Amino acid sequence: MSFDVAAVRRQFPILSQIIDGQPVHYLDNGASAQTPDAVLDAVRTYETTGRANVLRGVHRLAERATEAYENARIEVADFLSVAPMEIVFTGGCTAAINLVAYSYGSLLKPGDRIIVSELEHHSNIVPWQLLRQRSGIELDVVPVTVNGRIDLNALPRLLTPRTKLISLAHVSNVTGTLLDVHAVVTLAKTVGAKVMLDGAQRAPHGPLDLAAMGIDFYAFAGHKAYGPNGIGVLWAKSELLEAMPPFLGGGSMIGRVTFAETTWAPPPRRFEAGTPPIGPAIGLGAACKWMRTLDWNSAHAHEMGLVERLMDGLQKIDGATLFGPASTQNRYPVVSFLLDGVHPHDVAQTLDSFGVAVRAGHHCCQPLMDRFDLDGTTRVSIAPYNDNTDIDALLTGVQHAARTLR
Amino acid sequence: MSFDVAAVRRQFPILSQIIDGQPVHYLDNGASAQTPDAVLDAVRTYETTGRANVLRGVHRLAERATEAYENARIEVADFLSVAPMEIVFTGGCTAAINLVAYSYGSLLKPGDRIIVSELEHHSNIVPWQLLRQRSGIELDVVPVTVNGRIDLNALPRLLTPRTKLISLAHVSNVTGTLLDVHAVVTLAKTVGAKVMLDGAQRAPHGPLDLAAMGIDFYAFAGHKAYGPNGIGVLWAKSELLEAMPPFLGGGSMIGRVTFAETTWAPPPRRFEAGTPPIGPAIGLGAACKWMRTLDWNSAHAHEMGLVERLMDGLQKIDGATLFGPASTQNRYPVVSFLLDGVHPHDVAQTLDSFGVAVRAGHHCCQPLMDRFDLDGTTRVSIAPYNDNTDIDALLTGVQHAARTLR
Amino acid sequence: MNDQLYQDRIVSLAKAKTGAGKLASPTKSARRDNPLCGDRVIIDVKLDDGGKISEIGHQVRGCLLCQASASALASVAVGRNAAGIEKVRLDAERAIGREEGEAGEPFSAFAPVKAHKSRHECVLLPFEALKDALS
Amino acid sequence: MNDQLYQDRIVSLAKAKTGAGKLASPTKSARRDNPLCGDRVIIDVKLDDGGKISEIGHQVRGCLLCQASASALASVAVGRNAAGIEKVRLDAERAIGREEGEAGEPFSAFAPVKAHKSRHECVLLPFEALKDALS
Ligand SMILES: Cc1ncc(COP(=O)(O)O)c(C=O)c1O
Ligand SMILES: Cc1ncc(COP(=O)(O)O)c(C=O)c1O
Repeated sequence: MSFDVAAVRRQFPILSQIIDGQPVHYLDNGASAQTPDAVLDAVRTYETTGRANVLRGVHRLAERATEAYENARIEVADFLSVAPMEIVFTGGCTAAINLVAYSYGSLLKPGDRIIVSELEHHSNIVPWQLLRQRSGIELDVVPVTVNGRIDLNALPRLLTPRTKLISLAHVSNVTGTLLDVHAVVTLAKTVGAKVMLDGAQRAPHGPLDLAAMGIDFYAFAGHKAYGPNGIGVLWAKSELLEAMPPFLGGGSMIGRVTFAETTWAPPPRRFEAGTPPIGPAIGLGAACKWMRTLDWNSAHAHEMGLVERLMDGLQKIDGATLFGPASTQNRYPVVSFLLDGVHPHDVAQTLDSFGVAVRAGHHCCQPLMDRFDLDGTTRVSIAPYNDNTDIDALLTGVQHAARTLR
Repeated sequence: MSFDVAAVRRQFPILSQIIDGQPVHYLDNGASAQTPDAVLDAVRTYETTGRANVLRGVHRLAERATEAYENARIEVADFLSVAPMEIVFTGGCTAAINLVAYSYGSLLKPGDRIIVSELEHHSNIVPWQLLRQRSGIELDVVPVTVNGRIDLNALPRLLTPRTKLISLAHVSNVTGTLLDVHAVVTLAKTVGAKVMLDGAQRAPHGPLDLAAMGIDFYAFAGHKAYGPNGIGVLWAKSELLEAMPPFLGGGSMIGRVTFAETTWAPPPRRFEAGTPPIGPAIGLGAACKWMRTLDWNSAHAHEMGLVERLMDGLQKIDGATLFGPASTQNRYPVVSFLLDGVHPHDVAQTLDSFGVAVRAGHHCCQPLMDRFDLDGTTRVSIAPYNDNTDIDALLTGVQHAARTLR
Repeated sequence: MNDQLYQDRIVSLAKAKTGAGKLASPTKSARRDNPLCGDRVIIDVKLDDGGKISEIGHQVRGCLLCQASASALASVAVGRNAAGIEKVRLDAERAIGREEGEAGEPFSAFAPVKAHKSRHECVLLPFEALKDALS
Repeated sequence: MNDQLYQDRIVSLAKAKTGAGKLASPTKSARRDNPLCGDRVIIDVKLDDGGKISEIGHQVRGCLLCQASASALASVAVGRNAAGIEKVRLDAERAIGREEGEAGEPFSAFAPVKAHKSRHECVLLPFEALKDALS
């Protein structure tokens, strides 16, 4: 394994911070990842040498800004192996899913059906519930297996000719399980349903080939993929974008405005009303470019090696149990666990006192917690810059919690 | 006039840039203002010492991030003289107006009426047109006077008991004219209509006392107020926010999620679905704090002194005419002009060759351009860091255009 | 390790589980959730004719801080009315630094929570539930 | 000043206004708008039986570059059919750097536009309108 984790770590200034005498063991990447110098520099260059509004200015700063913004679109498109004109910049992953729920959703009829799963993040549940209130569509829910995987055996019987969309997490933010996209797409085709993937937890782990996956929509967040906050991406097939009405109204998304009637710009501008998040988009472009500098075969092997170390260590702690699959097959480096008799928040708080940052609670997945009758879990989410010391500090902290809080 | 413009300029790194041997004369502040070191530093501190997701984490980085994010809300609230819990962070000014159009708009009935004016930015027109399509409300339009002011004499006859909202630009982005808010609020009260102001062009020119203005909604954009891109603000009276249903669905805006039914968090969280634009919000908080370090009496006098220098200079150029009022009364430092026989884009492009950045075109105000049968205008928009050399460089450039392009 | 939060007194309060459990026939009950962290508290009270608490029971589904707080609250609640409980709440708020002044017993145990803003609600949730039950 | 864009040849082309105005009875007409900048071009053509342009008129509401381009286009359009106009368009695209190769006359005048991406559409708008009119 030729992965040079020290070289990666050096690119992330926050990781060399000492807080209260302790190094930072950042294992909360699923909530927000850290950001490398390459991203910070790209944003700073924009802010200090080319800051201006995009698209409409003819002066040099505006030309620089427009070029940087459109180059960011190309970087994101390259990262996803799709056409730049199919990339819509949004305020985040949640905003991207809502865009689909409002715009594509407005094309649906009462009685049309949308399928989600029991392990979805609230961001892939609530927008469809709001759509249901607005327009009388129906929601169907694929259950999860005891291992915390979406139970695709249960999918066929939910499919009907009225099923218009299947929207599922590409990777679970609680269990790290990877969806069998091919199986979903194959099933969706039998009824002509579109497939949307919530890629928030997959995008931070290397380039994708969306065009080859046969899906229709993909959403992810910049801040979880080493980019800035305030930026997300919706990818959709161009024929879908063409057919979709606007969502937000304002500058740049119009053709011609009169009070009697207004016409729309072609995609992606139709969906980017107002001044876009220019700096954040430039940062995300730099993040996508940065991700492509890594060898993801070895980066993924490195990440999953840490997952194994973590799972091995937890097994040796009395009262600790994994929530989700015990294997590293078809999964990404997100691991939830429980410590018998200790509330997840107390585990996380104890870990903080060891300098270890993890997340505890429902992870915006209350339906999943309800299904397993859990208050929450403690979640470890790993990025390429994590190393053995992070995992070992975590294990020490969990041992301490097990000893003192029960 | 004790305003030390050199001291202000030193805080903006981009202004000391030399491009192609020329200094930057940035007079396109109405499109996007520049950003001071204080803002760049605040964002960088977050990115390199406290970057994490907000609200739900118990580790130290998350506590730092949450505190910085909520402090930003307080800074913005102080800037506007309102309560922090009435501040909703959005992706921009356009996003803020759309939030009202979708959420407050969903409470309106077919036949209810909304009033806008002929000089509104597309961002304060198109969201209401989309609402009209969705729900059958009607739009009424207050005309503008030949001077480019909203004609409040024409407002009374548009008011009906069905008028629910009057949404107007606080300051015009084309003519710089200031709205007589008191008159609008007084008239609105006679029919019980709410008042929303689009403050995109007013907020960059000093603190406000929204509570004293008697209005109901206020929106502005971070990037025009010396903050980062990707952040905007909606302020609304708390009783209105309480009564408004959610707009976007996702994490953080919920009370409890089940597939059968989901409940909502109280405002402002109800309207901040998903991970908010944390870094941009922190930057905007720093920008609001920075703005309050200036003495705005002298800053405004400085800005308006530059407007006078500009108007005087334009008067001496053959073929140059002002679009909008010729006085500096009740206006902010935005000035549009025409150069007879030369297209505004050619004026702007010529100015660029003198190192002067301005904006030309319809300024996202096509209805206003149509009303005056204009292709567009050339617009000069001034910030406190502008100085005489900026105005003089501009005048030299306009003279050159007048001489060579006609 | 910088473990200042889970000091012995807090852990002991939680483990004591004073007042833990349902009441058979409560005069009043109330439930409070904290949607951010998922903590949930149900409080049952029996009131005498003067509105004073004669018996109290709590079911806490939440963290150790919430359990310790419910325990501490139950240990001093009997014999107090709504106003009396407000005074006790003041002690809790003093302990975590939300109010000025010295916190009375047993709430001084919560002083280490002061530095952890994100956990303040955990301490206050049982008070919120009891307030609802008494109102 | 770094004025490389508005060189004499472009300004002269615009001022020449070759073909400016409406045709009395055009065979075909088309209008094109650029919503970003507001430029608008209407092109009228008279076609002969072989589909070749026998007369052309343009109304440009737009910038100098758009006017110059319409003028230049009108100066070479007569006698060409749709394919012939495509060849001329290639010259314009070469001049602004969108295509490889040397631009023919009079389009080489537009070379200074190459560096100004935001203005490329201004040069191409008359070609778009004419294409619509011929199709
Ligand atoms: C008056 C006015 N309203 C609204 C907007 C929209 O702001 P943003 O594009 O930042 O959302 C602008 C700026 O373009 C403006 O000038
Ligand atoms: C699986 C999943 N989907 C959606 C989201 C929402 O992303 P954001 O909050 O950045 O909009 C998240 C992260 O919170 C997530 O983990």
